[in-house]
Amino acid sequence: MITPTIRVQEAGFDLGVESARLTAGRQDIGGLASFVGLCRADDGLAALVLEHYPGMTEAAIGRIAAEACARWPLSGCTVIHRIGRIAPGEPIVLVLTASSHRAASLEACAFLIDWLKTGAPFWKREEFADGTSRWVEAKAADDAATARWAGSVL
Amino acid sequence: MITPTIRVQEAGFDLGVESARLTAGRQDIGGLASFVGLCRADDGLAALVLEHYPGMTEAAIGRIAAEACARWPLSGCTVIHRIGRIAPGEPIVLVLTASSHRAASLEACAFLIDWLKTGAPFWKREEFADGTSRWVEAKAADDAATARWAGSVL
Amino acid sequence: MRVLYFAWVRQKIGLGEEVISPPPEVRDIAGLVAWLSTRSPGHAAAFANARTIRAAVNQDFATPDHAVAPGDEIAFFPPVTGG
Amino acid sequence: MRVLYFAWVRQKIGLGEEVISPPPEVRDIAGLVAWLSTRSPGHAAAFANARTIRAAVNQDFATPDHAVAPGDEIAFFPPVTGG
Repeated sequence: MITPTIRVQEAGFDLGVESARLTAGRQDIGGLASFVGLCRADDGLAALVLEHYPGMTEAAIGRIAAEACARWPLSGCTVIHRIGRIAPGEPIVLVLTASSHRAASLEACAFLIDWLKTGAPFWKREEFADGTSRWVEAKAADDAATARWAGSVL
Repeated sequence: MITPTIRVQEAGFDLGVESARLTAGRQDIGGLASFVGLCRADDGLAALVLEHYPGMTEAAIGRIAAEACARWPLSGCTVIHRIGRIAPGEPIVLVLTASSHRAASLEACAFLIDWLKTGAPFWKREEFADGTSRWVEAKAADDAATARWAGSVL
Repeated sequence: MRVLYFAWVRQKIGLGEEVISPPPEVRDIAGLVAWLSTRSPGHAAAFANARTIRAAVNQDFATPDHAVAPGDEIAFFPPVTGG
Repeated sequence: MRVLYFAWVRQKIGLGEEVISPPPEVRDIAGLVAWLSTRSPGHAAAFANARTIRAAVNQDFATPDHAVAPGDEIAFFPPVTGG
């Protein structure tokens, strides 16, 4: 069983750097899937501000990543989630999964991002150009996406 | 409708460079999904040699990418497939899909790689350390993966 | 017992964290919410609609019937919106 | 009519490409396969098991009943294994 790389950080991240780190020197990886969530400039959005629950965040992501490793034969797994102020166009979250076969890497990647949306203690606040601000509400669609992976012990 | 970037080339590619190119200056992309297929060193494999059908390859990938753009609201799509000699650990194929929402990017990425496996004229030959060589046989599992996306007009 | 508040729960209460000593009859999350609601108008506002509040006990998601004990770290927050 | 061969079909026939003029009774892919099989032992070997052969007409995948005409570009190859 691999040890997933999990980071919660204010700093940005680079998909190329993280994927090179995961595959460096490996000749057993057949598929590398990734998902990057980015901040969209919807409706005059000036920035997203992400708050989290230090300690619980890392533990929750760790459980979700361990569950992914139990369900799929992963040879590598990286999850990076940013906190703090994020400008439109900037990345928010990275999920990177490697496996000997493509289906495992693709499915584990989708599983992880679906679960991160509903199972890790992050909260997004939107700040607008006009100075107003509002908390993003949880979406029923995200719960439905997570429910696709029924039978989880999380 | 966007114009997908399609390249068939001997040269390697860089996931970081291609993803940066796809998202540069954009503030409307919420999700960027990628898949990189890599050459595994199974059973003493020394290299993969990829042959293709020049002209038809680009046309076939173009049709598959256009189908993905018709099914999902993509804001960006890049497909790069290498040909020629590829050593273990090197990348073979890249699929990169961007959309305002994550589900569209993830599903389109899985659709594209499944279809590339069965719908584009590439053939892989395995060369082994002992000097022997054999053509890779098509897998029923790949046809089944493609069949998941039933109703395609391809 | 340490209680943490996040996102708009924190903003409505006006505190990110407080140390409390609820009476012994407060035995679970639901009881704690009822007791906390009486502490200030901000607490009352934050907990007014219990359906929009989630809780964690010792950094694990917890349902309203989850037990609470003096040494616990309890947290209240809106449904999560990460990813 | 230009005919292209790829992968082990090319290797068995010993040619990547040839220009042919089949008789007018060769009207579709199946007929062309039968006619090509008579051209050399290599052709016969390549087309011995028709189920393992795929075809394209003018760079589009084609079934055995697909029509072929003098100006066409026809290709024969094994099931594809890209990705």
